[in-house]
Amino acid sequence: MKVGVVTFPGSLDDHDAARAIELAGGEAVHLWHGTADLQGVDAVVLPGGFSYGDYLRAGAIARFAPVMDALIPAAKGGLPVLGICNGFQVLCESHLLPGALVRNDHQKFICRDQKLRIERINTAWTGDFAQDEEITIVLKNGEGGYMADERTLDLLEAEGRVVARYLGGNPNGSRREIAGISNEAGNVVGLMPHPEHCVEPGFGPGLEGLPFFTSVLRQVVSA
Amino acid sequence: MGTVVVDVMPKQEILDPQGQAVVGALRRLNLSQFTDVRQGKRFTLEVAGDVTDEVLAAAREAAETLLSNPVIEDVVSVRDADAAAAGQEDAS
Amino acid sequence: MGTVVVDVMPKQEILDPQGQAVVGALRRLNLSQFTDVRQGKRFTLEVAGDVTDEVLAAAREAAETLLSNPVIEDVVSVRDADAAAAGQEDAS
Amino acid sequence: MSNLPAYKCDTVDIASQDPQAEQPWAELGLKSDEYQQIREILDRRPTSAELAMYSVMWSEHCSYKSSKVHLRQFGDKTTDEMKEKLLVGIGENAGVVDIGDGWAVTFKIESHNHPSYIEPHQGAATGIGGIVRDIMSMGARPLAVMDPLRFGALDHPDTARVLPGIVSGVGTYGNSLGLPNIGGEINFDSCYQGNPLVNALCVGSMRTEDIHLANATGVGNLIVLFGSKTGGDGIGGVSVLASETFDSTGPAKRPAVQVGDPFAEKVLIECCLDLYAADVVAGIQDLGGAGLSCATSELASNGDGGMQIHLDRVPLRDPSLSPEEILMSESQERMMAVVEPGKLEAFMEIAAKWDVEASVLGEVTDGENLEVFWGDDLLVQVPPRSVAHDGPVYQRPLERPAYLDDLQADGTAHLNRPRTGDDLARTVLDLIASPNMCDASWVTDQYDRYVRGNTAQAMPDDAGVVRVDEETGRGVALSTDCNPRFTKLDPYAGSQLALAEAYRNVAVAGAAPLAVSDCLNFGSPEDPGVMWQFSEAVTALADGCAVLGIPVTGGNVSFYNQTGDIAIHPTPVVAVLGVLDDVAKRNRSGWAHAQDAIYLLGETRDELDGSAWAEVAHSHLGGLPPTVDLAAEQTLASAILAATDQGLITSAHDLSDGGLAAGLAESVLRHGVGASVDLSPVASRDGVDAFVALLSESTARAIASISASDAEAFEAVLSDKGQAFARIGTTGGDHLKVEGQFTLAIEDLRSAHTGVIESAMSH
Ligand SMILES: Nc1ncnc2c1ncn2[C@@H]1O[C@H](COP(=O)(O)OP(=O)(O)O)[C@@H](O)[C@H]1O
Ligand SMILES: [Mg+2]
Repeated sequence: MKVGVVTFPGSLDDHDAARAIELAGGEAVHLWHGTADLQGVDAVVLPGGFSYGDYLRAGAIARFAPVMDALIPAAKGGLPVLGICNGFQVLCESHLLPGALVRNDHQKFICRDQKLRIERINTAWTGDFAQDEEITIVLKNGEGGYMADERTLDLLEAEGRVVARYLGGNPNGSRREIAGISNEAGNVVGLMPHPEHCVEPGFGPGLEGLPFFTSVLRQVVSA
Repeated sequence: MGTVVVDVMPKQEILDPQGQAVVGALRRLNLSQFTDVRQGKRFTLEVAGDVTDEVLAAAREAAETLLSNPVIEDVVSVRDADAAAAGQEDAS
Repeated sequence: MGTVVVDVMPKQEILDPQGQAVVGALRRLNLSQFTDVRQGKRFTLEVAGDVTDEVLAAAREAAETLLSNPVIEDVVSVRDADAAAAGQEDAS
Repeated sequence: MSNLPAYKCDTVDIASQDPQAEQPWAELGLKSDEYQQIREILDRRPTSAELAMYSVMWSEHCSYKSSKVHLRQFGDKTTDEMKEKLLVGIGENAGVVDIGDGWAVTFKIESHNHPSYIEPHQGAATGIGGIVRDIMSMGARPLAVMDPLRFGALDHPDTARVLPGIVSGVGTYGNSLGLPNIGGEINFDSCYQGNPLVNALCVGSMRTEDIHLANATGVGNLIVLFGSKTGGDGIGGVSVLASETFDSTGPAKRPAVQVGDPFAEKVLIECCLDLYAADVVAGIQDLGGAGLSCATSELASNGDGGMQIHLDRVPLRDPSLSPEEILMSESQERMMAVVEPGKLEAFMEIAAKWDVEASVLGEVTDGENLEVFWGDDLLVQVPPRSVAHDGPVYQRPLERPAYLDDLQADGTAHLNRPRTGDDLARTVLDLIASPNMCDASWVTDQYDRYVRGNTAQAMPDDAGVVRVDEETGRGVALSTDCNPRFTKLDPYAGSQLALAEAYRNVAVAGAAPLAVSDCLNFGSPEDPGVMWQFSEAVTALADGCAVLGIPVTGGNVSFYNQTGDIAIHPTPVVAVLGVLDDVAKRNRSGWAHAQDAIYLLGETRDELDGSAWAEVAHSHLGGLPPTVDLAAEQTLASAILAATDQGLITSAHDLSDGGLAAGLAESVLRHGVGASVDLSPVASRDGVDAFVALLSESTARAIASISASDAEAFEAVLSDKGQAFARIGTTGGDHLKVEGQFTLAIEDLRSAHTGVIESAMSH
């Protein structure tokens, strides 16, 4: 089972995402931003970090990388894609997911252990959670405020596409406490917090990030 | 050598935390006549030659595809820095 | 209701990594006629009444003390958004 | 060369023909005898480029001219036994130690104080950038950063300007590099009002065979500059950093601040690691203070021949720069490599992969000089050692300050002490709500402590712990410490207390202390009183390290931290690095379970001079700091390490500022598990009352929690090591209860402890 992890210049959590995939039992394949080739992987993680320094807008420049020329059509065709933090921003900039992520309302970078509720489990990345399961994983971002117009937000809610919501206080001003969303089909998920930092005993606040990675492995096997 | 100026502002309906922070700070500086502040971006793009219509068209393309995100921002102006600024607040 | 526009740009001699990143991205979008890009800030400040000379003076003060950091940035313009824009690139 | 901008360059030829030309040596911060010395070295007047180069390289910041005679002790007092694990010692960009299994670790701490006062965000950001490049230049992958910070009073308006900017600068830069921030310090004292201290530490690792050094050897090898383009920023920055006149503007009207580009540095890190892996780098040097002047002269000086450099080949961001300015520019995110000609192509391919610009500036020659050209004009022809290493050395006058006798005589004995349990409870709450002891998460939450997934612990634990080897779990622990109130009262004892505290923190975390780096922040070396403090501090650290058997591997000196005649407290920040064969064994601070037994290790004396209590309750600083007992620190370390090894400890926490009271409150607050404590065994054994037991800052102490079933085994280990201990209570409940004194609800402790910095910053 091969899961690609894209490295853009300025990606930071690519190493962690690859480790998480391996700990979940998959094979991590490093994909380079400059090559429009997905190397036959069964799923892709767009990792956290500051691609191109997040200059201009987070994710705005990475969206035009050659690898995205291959990834965007593949995602539209059903390839499971998880965008974590900066990856979520890239997915929004690429219009694979609606909305945008803006500067935290308190204007500071924030790193803390964050409680979430998993609200959609029929996605490629959340099948191993129970409906409405509450988990605590790492949150760290400077531009994590999820924004969309009311119509889009209503649509996301109506279609059950809010994958995860913040509990215990909104950490960044996201509309309706949204921490993660999916496309209609559920193969593309964007998540602001970092499950890849919560997969190994002794490192990070727990192991509650691991199901994201086991979910996709199971889903790909059964597909 | 010519320069194109591109102005991008957060959409009116989008919360602008930076602008809000500025309002608060202005109040503390006793500059409370300013009731609302919004913070956007201003780009200057240099070209080797003159700012021709083609250059402006290219700049407009850059403004729409890269320099702004239409979900949260509006391009409010794309113009020759040196030209008389009639209609400057007009991106069309 | 009036609006004052304040434009702030990184000083010419100061590194502007944002602008550099945009140049690189434009090149990949085949918009390589733009040889240099600098990214600054554009503020709009709302006042309840008209943009009088006092309001402009206050905006200028805000621009120099809060909206820009004189160590690395220049205020390139403070002006009434609605006024004809003669001398718009002049902060004085 | 016709396509070069037409500068009227001051060349070596012109300098030889026009020996009497007036030169602005004084404006550049040189003393008249230093200028004469340059003329003697060159046997002519320097060219303007040479003058700029010498003036910066001979500045205090680059030449260590006032500190050198003292720093020598670090080398002199390092015994062969201490050198055993030392792979690279003082003198290189950073020291390197052997942590076992073929792993080497390099770490260093540096200051970026003055720039951070002028432009807090960029000053602090480029401070992180600079220390990370030092670590990269050893061939290492940077693993983590730390940031000991010191500010003026928390409620001073300028602190609200300086602190958020510095914190966002440290955060933005380090976070963007993907380096976890695993600790540091936040300390407030009005002595830092006009001189905040921004110290930055970076630690990196490599296989022992992959260590790289900064030397240019091999005639014909190429000198390659790579990274960001060179601009006009920071020209004169070194003068600002180092010169007597704080706001001197340097050779040209260029901004003295550097602006950082963390993205460029992140790419540079990955590019360097690829270059090292491909084995295409023969020598490597970072560019920091004094830019190309420093990099070329240090590389050449450490090599075995000469070097030729062509400035017209430097990629420029600002084409109006003069050759002298190019030589001096402190543009960030640049490195310089020595590359064998046969490996240049491979080098360039890797640089291109990362979109990093690289240009060959020149080569290593068989001559003796560093020669710098602009087109065909020879602008610099100097023996590199004379620039980089053989600068002036001062034996500055020292004098014990006259105020010290009065200060030391003014102890705390006459201050009112809390008498009742209620008084004590209030004292504890005041203490944990005070700026220096309150919850620091407003600051530390702005730092990514998780990135790369190797952080075994970070803030607010006593030491940062990172895994180096993902297979075995081998890793390192680091702590930086200094209590400047103690160093003010007695710089010798205070410096050893800083060393002892960092050592203790590392040991309490379960790591075996191995090596030391230090950042010596002081006032003006021209003040004999400051120079005396400095000399005491260096002597104390060198002596202390010899006793503890851990070498100083490198560090940094920052002088001129003063406003007018008023110097900061002496602030020798000490970083101790320790090793764990498996970071999974580390001890966290704070109680995670109920029903554990709580032990106090070490003995408590009536030592309250200079304490947090004296400051918070009485705004008092006077008397003598607590007794230094390095042997007791070693005993404590060996006892904790032995117990850690046997897996007996559920948590451990070092005691320092605020004594046992702070240790108990912090342990309770960590996970919200309360405790019930009985001080009578301590009181009767040590002859102290409850107040002294709780608030004394006696050293060589720690608290540990142990599963009740392991208590016997734990006590056996302690007895075996000769470690004094007392079982003082049990964890559990919603309160911190001190038998016969007070009971405080965890919520009340928490509400006192949190929000303090936040509310000060939001005014
Ligand atoms: N306080 C100190 N303690 C130990 N070593 C020091 C101290 N200050 C400077 N050094 C060492 O002196 C050497 C010379 O420093 P230098 O080359 O100027 O460092 P930098 O790379 O910071 O410019 C370095 O190896 C540095 O580690
Ligand atoms: Mg160095």
